[in-house]
Amino acid sequence: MNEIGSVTRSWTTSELLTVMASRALHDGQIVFAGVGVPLLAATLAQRLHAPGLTILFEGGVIGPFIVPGDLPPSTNEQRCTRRANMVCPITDVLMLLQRGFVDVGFLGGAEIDRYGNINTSFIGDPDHPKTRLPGSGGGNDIASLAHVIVAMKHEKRRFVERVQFVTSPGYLEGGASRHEAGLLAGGPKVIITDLAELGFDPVTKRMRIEALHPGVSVEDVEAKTGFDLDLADPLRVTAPPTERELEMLRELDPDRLYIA
Amino acid sequence: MNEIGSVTRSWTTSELLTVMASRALHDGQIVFAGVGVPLLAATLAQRLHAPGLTILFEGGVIGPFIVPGDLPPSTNEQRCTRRANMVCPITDVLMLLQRGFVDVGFLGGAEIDRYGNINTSFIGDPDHPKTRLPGSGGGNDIASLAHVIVAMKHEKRRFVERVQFVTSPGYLEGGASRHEAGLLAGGPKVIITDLAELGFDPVTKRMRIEALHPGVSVEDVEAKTGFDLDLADPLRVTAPPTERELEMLRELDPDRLYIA
Amino acid sequence: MAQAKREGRALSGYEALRSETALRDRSLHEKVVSLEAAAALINDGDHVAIGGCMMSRTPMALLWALVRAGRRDLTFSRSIVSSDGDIVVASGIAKKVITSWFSQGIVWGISRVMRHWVESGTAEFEEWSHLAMGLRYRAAAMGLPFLPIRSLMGSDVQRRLSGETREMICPFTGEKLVLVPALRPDVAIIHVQRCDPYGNAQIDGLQFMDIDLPMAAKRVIVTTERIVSNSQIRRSPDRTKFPFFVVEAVAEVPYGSAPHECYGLYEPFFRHMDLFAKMTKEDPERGSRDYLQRFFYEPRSWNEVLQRIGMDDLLTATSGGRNVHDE
Amino acid sequence: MAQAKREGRALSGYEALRSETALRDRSLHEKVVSLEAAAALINDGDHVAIGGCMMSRTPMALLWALVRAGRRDLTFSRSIVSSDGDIVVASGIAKKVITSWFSQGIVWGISRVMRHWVESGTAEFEEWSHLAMGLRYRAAAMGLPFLPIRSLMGSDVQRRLSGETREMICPFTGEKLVLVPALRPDVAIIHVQRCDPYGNAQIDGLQFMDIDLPMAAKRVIVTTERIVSNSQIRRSPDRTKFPFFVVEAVAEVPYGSAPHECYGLYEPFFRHMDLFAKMTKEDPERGSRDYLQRFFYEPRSWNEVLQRIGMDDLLTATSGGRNVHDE
Repeated sequence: MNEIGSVTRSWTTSELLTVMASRALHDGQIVFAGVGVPLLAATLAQRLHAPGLTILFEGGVIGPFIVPGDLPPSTNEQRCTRRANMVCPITDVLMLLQRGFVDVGFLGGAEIDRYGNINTSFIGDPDHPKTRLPGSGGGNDIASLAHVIVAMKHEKRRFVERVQFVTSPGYLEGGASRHEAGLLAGGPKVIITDLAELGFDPVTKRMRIEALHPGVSVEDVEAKTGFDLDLADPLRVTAPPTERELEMLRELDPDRLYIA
Repeated sequence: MNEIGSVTRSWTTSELLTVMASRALHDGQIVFAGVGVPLLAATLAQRLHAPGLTILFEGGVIGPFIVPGDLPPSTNEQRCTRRANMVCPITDVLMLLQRGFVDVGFLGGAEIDRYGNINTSFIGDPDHPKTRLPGSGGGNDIASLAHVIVAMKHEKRRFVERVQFVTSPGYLEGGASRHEAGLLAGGPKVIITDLAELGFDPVTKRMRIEALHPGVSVEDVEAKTGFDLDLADPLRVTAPPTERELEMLRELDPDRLYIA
Repeated sequence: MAQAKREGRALSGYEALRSETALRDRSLHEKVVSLEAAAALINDGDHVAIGGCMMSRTPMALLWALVRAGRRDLTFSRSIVSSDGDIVVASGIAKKVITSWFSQGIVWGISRVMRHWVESGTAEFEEWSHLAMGLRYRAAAMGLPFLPIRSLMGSDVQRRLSGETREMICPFTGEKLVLVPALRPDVAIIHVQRCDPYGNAQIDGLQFMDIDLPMAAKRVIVTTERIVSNSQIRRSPDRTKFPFFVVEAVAEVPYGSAPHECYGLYEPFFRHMDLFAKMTKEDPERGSRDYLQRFFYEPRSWNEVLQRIGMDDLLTATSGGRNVHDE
Repeated sequence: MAQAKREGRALSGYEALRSETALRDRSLHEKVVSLEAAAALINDGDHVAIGGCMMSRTPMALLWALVRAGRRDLTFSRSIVSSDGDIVVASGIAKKVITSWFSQGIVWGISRVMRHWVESGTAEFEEWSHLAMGLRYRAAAMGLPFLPIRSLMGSDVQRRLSGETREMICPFTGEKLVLVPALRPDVAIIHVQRCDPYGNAQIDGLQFMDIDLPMAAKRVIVTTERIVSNSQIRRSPDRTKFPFFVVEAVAEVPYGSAPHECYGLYEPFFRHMDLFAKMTKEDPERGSRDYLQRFFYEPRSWNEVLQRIGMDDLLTATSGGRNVHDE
């Protein structure tokens, strides 16, 4: 159970994120997914509206299908290869990003800023960090070379004016700065939180609210965001998770490892 | 049977080339070999004095052993993989040259010049050739990146002052020119013909006679060479093929496909 | 479509590569077609990269269909070309062959067919070193404009290609490097031992450049000895050599590489290769015309080609092919 | 030897690479050694590249032997580091870890051990993107000083590495490219499913960076679940992932990757991984000291380590591992 504003909902934050993320995926897409919400979202999409969607894992796996209840612990162990179409070296699966075969990559992060830059490396001064985070992994490559979907909890300390360290580039300083830095493709597409879906202004590349989840107000979002958000016009309201989506999702993760 | 000068020998030219080439190979070496004389020479060496010698084939084969009487037609078909230790992509086996793992490559050619440059591309003007030859294959890569052994018949039209087209670089214009062109490793090592073994002056990189086969005179060699040859000092005389070498060789190629 | 294609060609650089790739249908769907329908996917003027090498895993049946379809002005590229090269120049479907070595095979001497068509200027033979060919495909497979190489330098091979390569001084070591440009075929045609209806292709034994080729090309057509189920592919996903989403069409063609070999299944049809050499030796023009008439134009199906090659040759090749790991 | 080694390090560029490679014994000969003897081949100060990735095919037994041998000032590099990274920093054998991601695993949150040793400045964690790590090894494997990459640009990851990378304008397209330098480990340590006494190594399933790694390194040490005969290797030469001549030593170590996994044989020992996380969560210093004492210093053999991990965990992991293709 999960309470936001005045509405009581019968889903958890992770379930909401997963369902909304799955809806952002389309049939026929090739999706770079990490474990947890991204993998569940991609699998949910496959089962509901995108049967021809292909999952890639960083460990070197093409077209796997997860076994409900037997979720992999990371993208680099043999559980990831269940029912896979192909297994290949890591460098080669990451090269698919550079070659342009990947539509969407999923990312999360400790911080994201107004231009969609993501920090998964340092909290505090990198030379004397308060917290050393695990780092880029394939995040920098995905963010540099593909369109990115971010699914994360909406918290003021995570939605910041400027990330302390750009691990995975979004639109950098906005405008044409990403392109000018030499990043000629990809970029953040949608940020899915427990409050809203956010996108980017096509010109300024500033983050903006595209849609609110049911019962959430613009003020609710602003209260949990560390910078001024633009508003898309029109501003949509998302449809709540359906019974079918939630049932299917819970079937995939019966132990509620990732959706609790 | 084969007659040179006044001595009658009980071996063919190809047998002589093969035996002499096999002696130029040492235990533990990694050798890039084509079919025919090179492969027979490498196999002979393995069986007689270099059991730890490794053969590479351009088709992507590491450490094969040929089956006597079942010689492969080229380095790119399944016969080449008989008893191989590893099969890999062509680009990767050629990369072993660039990485520096290969000691020696075998080359032949339509023409070779005083600096060991080899032509396997054109006789006549490349734009209007009298004869279009098959081309480089891996020859240019081998010659650029490894030490080279050439085994070929000694003929005036083949030993020329300057090849009409440098397919596979030797010492280019001699002296330091190979190094200056950016070729920092390898280079022609020994040219084995039916008359002599030829090498290169360490400084000028001009071709010189290193050893004469028994019964062959310097004049015999000069008569079949299209440019002035230097002489090594001392000038050796090679030992004739032994019964053991010839027997073993004939066992490898019982149909005399390559040693006739 | 033709219009879009021409525009696509005029484009260059990474953004063009990305938009072109993004437009490809990469969904998991069945794409089994007939051999003739596969050939129809190749257009006049295309750059067609041929998988396999020399006399091995040559997509010969598809070349047969292309010759019969009368395609024109094709550019072919391949690591090393054997009688497949002779056939595409003699049949008139090729205007250019980009490769490192072009002749029927060492044992048959220098190809008279190659010589006749190339020396007369009817077909162009653009020569690169073998590693350079490999790195050109690999650069394209990696989404890079070039790869550096340490060969080619100082040779007339590079000199003759001077417009095509670049040189740079390595900013780390100060050394000279040659840069070979990515080679991005319009279509790669690849023959494999088995492939599923989606295009997941598994190759046994020699792989040649067939891991990079399908990633380099703009489109990929697979011919396969056998179409297997996706379940069979999934039983050994580490044997899949290229993934379904790069493949546009799959045609099942048993003995689709004859008279060349297919690893583990059949060796080259040596007697037939001798016949080709013999027919084309004296008069390459008449000889190849006769050969094409008998083995390409008259047979109305690939099975009929195999019938004409004959059961004896097929069984001999099969027997040899199955012995691959017999010590 | 040590002298030659130091000189080798001072050298740079292609000629140094070539002479160093030429001096390696590349002959076909047996090179089976004990686990302890394998560890003794690694010197203080070496850059050791760890094969596998995350919790998969980690050469854990060899790391165990290295920790016990008290090696110092090692630099480790790996595609992604899990508890192996925690162990090399906590045991004090590592002064630096070069990788793209460093934590025990997503399910256990951010590694307290990594945080403690890195945040205190005791060990350095040099961060590259995952593809950059791959291309750095690949450049070295190709005998190139660098490879171009299209990521890293614009990020603080690159900025923080600015001394290490270069940028260039592509002479073909005018586009900006980042150049990542070749990463040439002194030693690569790689765990595989099977290897023959000469060092021909076959890997099933996930390959990670273990095709490039052994070609990139100056020396290679293999640990293997089983030493098989050369004849067995030759029965499927297309499954050999790196060739004998790059390998210096081979040690047979069943369950040599425990408590991480080895594809097709055993999954990660999840309960043991939970134990490690639990022990190190509150007080990473004391927790890892206790863990190392119990599972690294006290056991006198790898078998004893496995005994301490326990039969239940081993059988659970084995049961999971064998189910890999079970649908």
